[in-house]
Amino acid sequence: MAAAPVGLEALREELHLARAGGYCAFEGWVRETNEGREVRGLAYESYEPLALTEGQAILDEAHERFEISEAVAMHRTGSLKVGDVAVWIGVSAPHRDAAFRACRYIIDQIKARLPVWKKEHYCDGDTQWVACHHTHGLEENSGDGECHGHHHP
Amino acid sequence: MAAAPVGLEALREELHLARAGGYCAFEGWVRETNEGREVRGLAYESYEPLALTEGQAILDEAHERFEISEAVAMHRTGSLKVGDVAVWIGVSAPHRDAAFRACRYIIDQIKARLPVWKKEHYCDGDTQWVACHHTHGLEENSGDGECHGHHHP
Amino acid sequence: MPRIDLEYFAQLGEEAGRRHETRVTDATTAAALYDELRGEYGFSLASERMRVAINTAFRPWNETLADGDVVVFIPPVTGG
Amino acid sequence: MPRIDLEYFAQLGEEAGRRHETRVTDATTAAALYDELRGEYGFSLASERMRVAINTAFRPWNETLADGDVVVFIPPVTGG
Repeated sequence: MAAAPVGLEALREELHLARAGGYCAFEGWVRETNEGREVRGLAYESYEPLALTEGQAILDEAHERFEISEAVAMHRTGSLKVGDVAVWIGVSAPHRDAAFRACRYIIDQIKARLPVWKKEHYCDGDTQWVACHHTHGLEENSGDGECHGHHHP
Repeated sequence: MAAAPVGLEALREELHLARAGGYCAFEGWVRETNEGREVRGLAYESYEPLALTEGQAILDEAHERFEISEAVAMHRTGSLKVGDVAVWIGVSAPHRDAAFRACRYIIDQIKARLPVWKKEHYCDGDTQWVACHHTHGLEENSGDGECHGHHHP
Repeated sequence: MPRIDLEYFAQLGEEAGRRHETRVTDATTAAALYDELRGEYGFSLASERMRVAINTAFRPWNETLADGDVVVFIPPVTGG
Repeated sequence: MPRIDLEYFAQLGEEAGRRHETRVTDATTAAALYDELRGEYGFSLASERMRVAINTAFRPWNETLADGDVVVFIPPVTGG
């Protein structure tokens, strides 16, 4: 959990091991629109002690399930603008299949389970907390989830 | 096709569009061992004009098959040492599912179709051209392929 | 009656008008405590759409509360 | 008889002892040309394990050769 931008190159270097032949990274970027509304920026709030233990549990699960060398994840909190990196995941592995699958597993689980909440700020001055429909933490979500704003003017 | 190391940050920036909410990257790194033999480094040879057209065809296919914003791929030629980046692929998309699937598609197709050949240099002074068993270009290979060295002392 | 530390996140924080409080309650479970708070603050979220954390770990809603517990209701998460 | 430009890659280059050559041949297809070269250089790879490119595009093995064609036999690729 990071309250300010993180040097991604340093995170990648933690994964750069001589036994690793494949590396898969995922970044979530703040988009300029969501559900047709122009986004100016957003703010993430997190319950940090639980986010840290839950994040570590997700990484541990990735190590158990896939033949990977190393995995690192970072999630921003605080105010972000369009184009900023909201979440970063990197996985290295001897072979690429495990790197891809573990990286996908980690971002899917972060989206489903990590106690982090997004408030969108729109260009018209409105704001709202975004809420996702999936029942969190229970399924292996292979899609993007269905997200809707619950409007609080 | 690049005969020398490429700045990966500049490649990533080409993908960093305001309409993109997800970014998936894959890197292939030179590993310290292959099939139990200690690797000192390797050299890639390519048939460059065909590699460029085939690489562009693969990127075009990714755009047709997946809802992506942008895709970039780089493959090294020449001499590489352990830890060097041999291949780099980056894909940005509005949503993460397309970014992951397109990135995987591109690396799988590169491995199956791009006219590039790897010669491994071992710590014992031996070298060999690596040969893969898959029938190239014909199937959508979802695994890593089975690679074996054809020994030429 | 147990004394409970509460932290509120996302829409719960806005609806409660505060980020944390310490409260003496006769609710004996997390579920009963949420019902009590929902009556007071008019929370829009039903407990069925949330999870609850006690002392920084996810716990069942019927968990018995003890004096000094830190209770956090977890609205549907939207990270990533 | 057509005059063909040839480039050799990977193990073909090592087995032929050269990277390129121009050759006048009475082979009329890519397949026949590979058979001719295999007889001369002892290439270890069967054509069934390869593809062939003519003028920088993948083409069928039974493609008829024309004067000035650039022919490249493509061993199993191992990029990535």
